[in-house]
Amino acid sequence: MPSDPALRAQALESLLVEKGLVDPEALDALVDAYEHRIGPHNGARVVARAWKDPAYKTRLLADATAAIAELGFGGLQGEHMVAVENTPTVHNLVVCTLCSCYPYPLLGLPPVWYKSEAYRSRAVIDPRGVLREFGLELPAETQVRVWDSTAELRYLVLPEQPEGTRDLSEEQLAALVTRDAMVGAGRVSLPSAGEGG
Amino acid sequence: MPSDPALRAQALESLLVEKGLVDPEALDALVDAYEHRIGPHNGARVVARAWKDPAYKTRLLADATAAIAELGFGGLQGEHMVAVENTPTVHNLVVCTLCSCYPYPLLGLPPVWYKSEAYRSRAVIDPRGVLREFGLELPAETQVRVWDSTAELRYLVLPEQPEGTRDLSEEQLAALVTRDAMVGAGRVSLPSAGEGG
Amino acid sequence: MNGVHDMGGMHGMGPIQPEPHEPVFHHRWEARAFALVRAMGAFGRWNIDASRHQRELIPGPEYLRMTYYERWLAGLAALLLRHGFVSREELAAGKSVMACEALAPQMPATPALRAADVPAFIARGSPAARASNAPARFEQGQRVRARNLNPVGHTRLPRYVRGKCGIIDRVHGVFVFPDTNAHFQGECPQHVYSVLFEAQELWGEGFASGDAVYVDLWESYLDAA
Amino acid sequence: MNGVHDMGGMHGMGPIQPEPHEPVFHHRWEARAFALVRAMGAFGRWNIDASRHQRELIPGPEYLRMTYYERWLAGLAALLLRHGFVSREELAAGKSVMACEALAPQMPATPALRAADVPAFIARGSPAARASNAPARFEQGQRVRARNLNPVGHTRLPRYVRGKCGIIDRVHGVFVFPDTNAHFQGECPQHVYSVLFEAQELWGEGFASGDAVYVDLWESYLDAA
Repeated sequence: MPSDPALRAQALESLLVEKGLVDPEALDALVDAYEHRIGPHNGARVVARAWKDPAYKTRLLADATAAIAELGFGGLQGEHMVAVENTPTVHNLVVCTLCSCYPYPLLGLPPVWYKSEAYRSRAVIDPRGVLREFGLELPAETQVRVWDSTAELRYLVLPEQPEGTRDLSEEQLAALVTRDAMVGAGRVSLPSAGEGG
Repeated sequence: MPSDPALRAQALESLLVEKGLVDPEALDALVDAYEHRIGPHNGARVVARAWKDPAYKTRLLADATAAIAELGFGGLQGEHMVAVENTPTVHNLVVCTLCSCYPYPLLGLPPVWYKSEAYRSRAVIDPRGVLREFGLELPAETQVRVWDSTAELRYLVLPEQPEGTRDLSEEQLAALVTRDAMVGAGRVSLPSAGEGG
Repeated sequence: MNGVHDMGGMHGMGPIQPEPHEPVFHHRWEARAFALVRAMGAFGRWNIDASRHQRELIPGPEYLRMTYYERWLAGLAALLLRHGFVSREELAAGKSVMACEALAPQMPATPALRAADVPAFIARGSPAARASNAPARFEQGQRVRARNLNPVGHTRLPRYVRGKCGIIDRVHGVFVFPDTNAHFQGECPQHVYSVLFEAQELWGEGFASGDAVYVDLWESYLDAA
Repeated sequence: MNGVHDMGGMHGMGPIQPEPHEPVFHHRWEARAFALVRAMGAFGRWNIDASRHQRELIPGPEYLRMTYYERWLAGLAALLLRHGFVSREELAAGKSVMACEALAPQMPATPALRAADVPAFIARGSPAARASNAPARFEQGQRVRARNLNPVGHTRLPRYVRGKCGIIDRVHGVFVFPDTNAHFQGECPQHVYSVLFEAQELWGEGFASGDAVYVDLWESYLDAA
């Protein structure tokens, strides 16, 4: 196999297509799904619904898989979901130290930082230092809960709803919710505050 | 700095020589010492003496640093020595999991395998598997003792004297003793048996 | 196995570098590698645990040198070879050397995943929960100790919790057991628990009291404590 | 620090490959790197613990990619820079950019080690034992537990013994403490003990009963158990 990964991937694809084992259009469809259809906007809808609808939030925290399925999300790498709630006294952070497990149906594919050795190694021993690198300085009295995705459960952080957004519509709320906030690596803030992710 | 280590080393040396910080002849002398003067033949003399002289062996096992100094060895990376004895029921193996500490005055500089990640990682969890890769299959009833050189103590394994060598001179015995045997990664055998070293 | 993949609690892996407006894939080959892994996985000749383990088997120094999708490519190539989908010669040449059937008589000659089936494939996923009447050995609030297991094979018991005490936070239900499934030794379903470990229990005094790490662990990883 | 250098007990690092008739150095540059480290160490501006720690600070992926003497070179370059012997520009250029004195007023301009002094330098070594009347806290045969310490700085307490119980096998005497010395925070000498850990205590059931690992540990790494 060539040493350049691009050539290696191409060689492997053409070999498998030539052998009749792979339908290149299926590859296109898979890529298209994760580039254009499945991403953090899905998770944002779940979060916004939980913020607007207390009964939904209760269901989400009790049985996330079922509650998320209500909005039509689930499947590959989100078969078994757990939602954990951030509060003024509890901050949740999700990691997968052993590989890079991530809730695809709600957040899409994981970003490079989530897959990095730096994040995988440090999130469990120095979560406050990690959060600081994301610009989040937590007060000592806030409890940090790190969720290591060692099994087939996938975690969604339900961020705190920012002050002054009670009157926004579910759609407007969803537009505020960032990927990082749903991993626990950020907070949801109003647009003026500006937050990447 | 250049990416080729040879060029990097050369650049560093010429920089330090140019700045008057390094005497290139001192480097030559250091290299010469470890290429030609200090090596496993030193340790072999200690082992052979211990085999021939029971009183020396007693002193070696009680205070290795002093007993080794009797033969004129000591100093850099052998300031504090411990000797551990192989018997029919105990096999000792020396490693440094954290770096590659090694008894320079007796064995010279460590071989690549001793410094390898493979050896450093596995010697403490799978010493029998490691010894098997060196061709040494230990019976289950032999106790394996691994010495991890985490401090400034340096370890010398006193191998078992092979059968049928009682009549050999100290010099003849020393010629049989291999580096690997003094690390515990081998046994001393008669020349006919053939063992690398 | 105690590989470098089991890196929870390590230092020295460099800074975390979030990338603003990060694309889903940074290179086209990453997208193709991702899709190839999924499309070949659809044959069902291996499972997700075997697939993870194959990537863990990449020697430590190489594992750390590779990017995420390079590991995926390496793992896929190894699985294809091992399961007779391709030969070593084909991998080297990047093209078919002989008919697939010649290698493995049972080998399929049509793709397992068609473009039209992709939405259903994604929606279905691959649930790892299993129906079971087995009673859970532990209950919420119970104190447990993670066992000190150091298998050479696949495990999802990270080193940093071994020997440490925690509290059962929730009982997730019964799931396929990776330690056997990765080696094609059966699904052997077991209860999985979320176990709360105090940061001070994991890392010692001086760490933030109250902070905790929740780790999902299979029943056989745990002893009552 | 919990770096990749602390690799005792890991799997997946490849086979052990003894090399028959191995030369002392495989390349001339290795010999020069070795000698440079010793010759610059002779200035006494740093100590062996700082030198080891500097190599541990090489990020994990790079550490594993490098050969032994490449790590020595990298560590030396970092120490030279940090202690003002050379500037970043000089390291990049491989030649003197300005007088050494301009960088650090106290900087020497003559070699610390001359060829004629090499035999004495090697024979003297650098003993780490210190005279002390401090009584040893533990005695031979006593049961101890290695503390669960996870400092970000230098330590010689390997991860694989933390939290594990062992027996004091021998009392070595009082030695410089690397955890402070590496950071130029003083020698803080302490008793060092050889602690016997049963293989089954370290790695769990199924490991050879009777086999043991002896680890040299400083007193403050240990609690009575």
